Amino acid sequence: MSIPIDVRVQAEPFDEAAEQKALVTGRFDIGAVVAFTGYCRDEGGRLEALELEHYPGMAEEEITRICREAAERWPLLSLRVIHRFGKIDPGEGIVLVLASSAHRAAAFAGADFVMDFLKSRAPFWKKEHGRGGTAGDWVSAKDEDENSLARWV
Amino acid sequence: MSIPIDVRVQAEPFDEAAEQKALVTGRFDIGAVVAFTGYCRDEGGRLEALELEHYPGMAEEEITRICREAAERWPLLSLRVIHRFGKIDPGEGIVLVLASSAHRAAAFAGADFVMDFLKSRAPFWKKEHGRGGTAGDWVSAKDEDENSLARWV
Amino acid sequence: MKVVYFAWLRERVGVPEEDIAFPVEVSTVSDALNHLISLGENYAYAFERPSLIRAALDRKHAKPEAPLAGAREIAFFPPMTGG
Amino acid sequence: MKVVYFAWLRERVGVPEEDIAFPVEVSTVSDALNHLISLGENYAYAFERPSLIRAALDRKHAKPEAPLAGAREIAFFPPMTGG
Repeated sequence: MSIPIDVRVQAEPFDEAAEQKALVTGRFDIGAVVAFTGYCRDEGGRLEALELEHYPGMAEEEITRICREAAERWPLLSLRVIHRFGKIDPGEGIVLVLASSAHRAAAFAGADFVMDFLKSRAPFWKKEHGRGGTAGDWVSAKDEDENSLARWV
Repeated sequence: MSIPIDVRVQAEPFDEAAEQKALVTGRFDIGAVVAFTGYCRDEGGRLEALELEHYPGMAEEEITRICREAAERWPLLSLRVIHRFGKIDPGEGIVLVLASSAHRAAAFAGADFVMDFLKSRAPFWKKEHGRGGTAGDWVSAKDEDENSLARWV
Repeated sequence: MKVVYFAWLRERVGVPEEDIAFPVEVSTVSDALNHLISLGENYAYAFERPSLIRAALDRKHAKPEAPLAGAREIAFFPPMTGG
Repeated sequence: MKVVYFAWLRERVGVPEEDIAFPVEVSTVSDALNHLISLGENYAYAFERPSLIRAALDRKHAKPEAPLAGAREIAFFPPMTGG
């Protein structure tokens, strides 16, 4: 079954509330929405900002593939993902994943699954900008993100 | 470690966006927020509304106990739960659970855990009001909600 | 002792709460439930399926064997359906 | 064939993208990577740890043994760190 899948890759901040409202307004079959928001941390004051590079085109396509896979695995009613690129300040949102379903278990599983695969499969790379203009290092991929995927096989 | 735990039981609708904003504003250590919203469904047009009865006092206390338990199990940074009572129309939110953490795994687990225990342990009871003013039936507890708790032992 | 009821249990008993002086031999939640059943048909109807009854003592979940000693309020209700 | 690079791989190679005419014997992603290494020091530096290199063919993840045949664009990049 085909459900609404809305994927956006953008430089602009997103508005969680407006996105969730758009997802549920006029629908009376949705019983559960899980919204995951990933924020930029300052790492104990060390970070000035994160800069996100992405692969235009592939980023949207890969996230859409992950969403379709989630929709096949669980009885979801809709999925919406927004991922930002460019410079992001501490406290700002980087990524938003919204999963809706009639019941909570599928909504939790769908959002969790999409985030896990997005972390290791969506073509985005983070560079750190330190306080005081220190040159940025690229963030290394975490083994735990790869290991986390093993939960779904 | 003691984290901010904010529990409210109220008749009024809640504003997910304002609640999430209050949770994260001014904090630069939060990397992940999972927001669960439970909505009133119309059950294919059969339902006019749900009416929620609760045990005043115990409802807040029991949800707070569940939140404390979650905070002991996972490295959460804050928890916020709002549960409504009274008459609720299809499409309206019934319950909101917000869990924040530095990383996504704890935020997902914390919100999921709180919802599971809230379903079977928080003293709320739902009565259905059918279309056309038909007399309401009390919703029966689902075995699957009890079984779901087994995931956490 | 203050006794409170919720949901269909409240509807069947007919009152949301009442004060009941339990006899001295009533020492547990289960004893209290059995005593209530003896008070009349509305109680017998409300408590006809004990496996569906949950209880709380002073706003904390309590098992059938929990002692009443020291508690000021006992609540009876069906399995919860919030969330 | 269009070749694109991202993150520190792009910085090390020195260009975000370029057109490269691979020799006919270059038939897989792995072959393409080895051919690039032969092109100069910047490439050798960029690809010095092949286990850290990921690739995509026409915007889909591709394994080292994936054939290039038919693809118009090949991308090389480090393990992803989005989300």
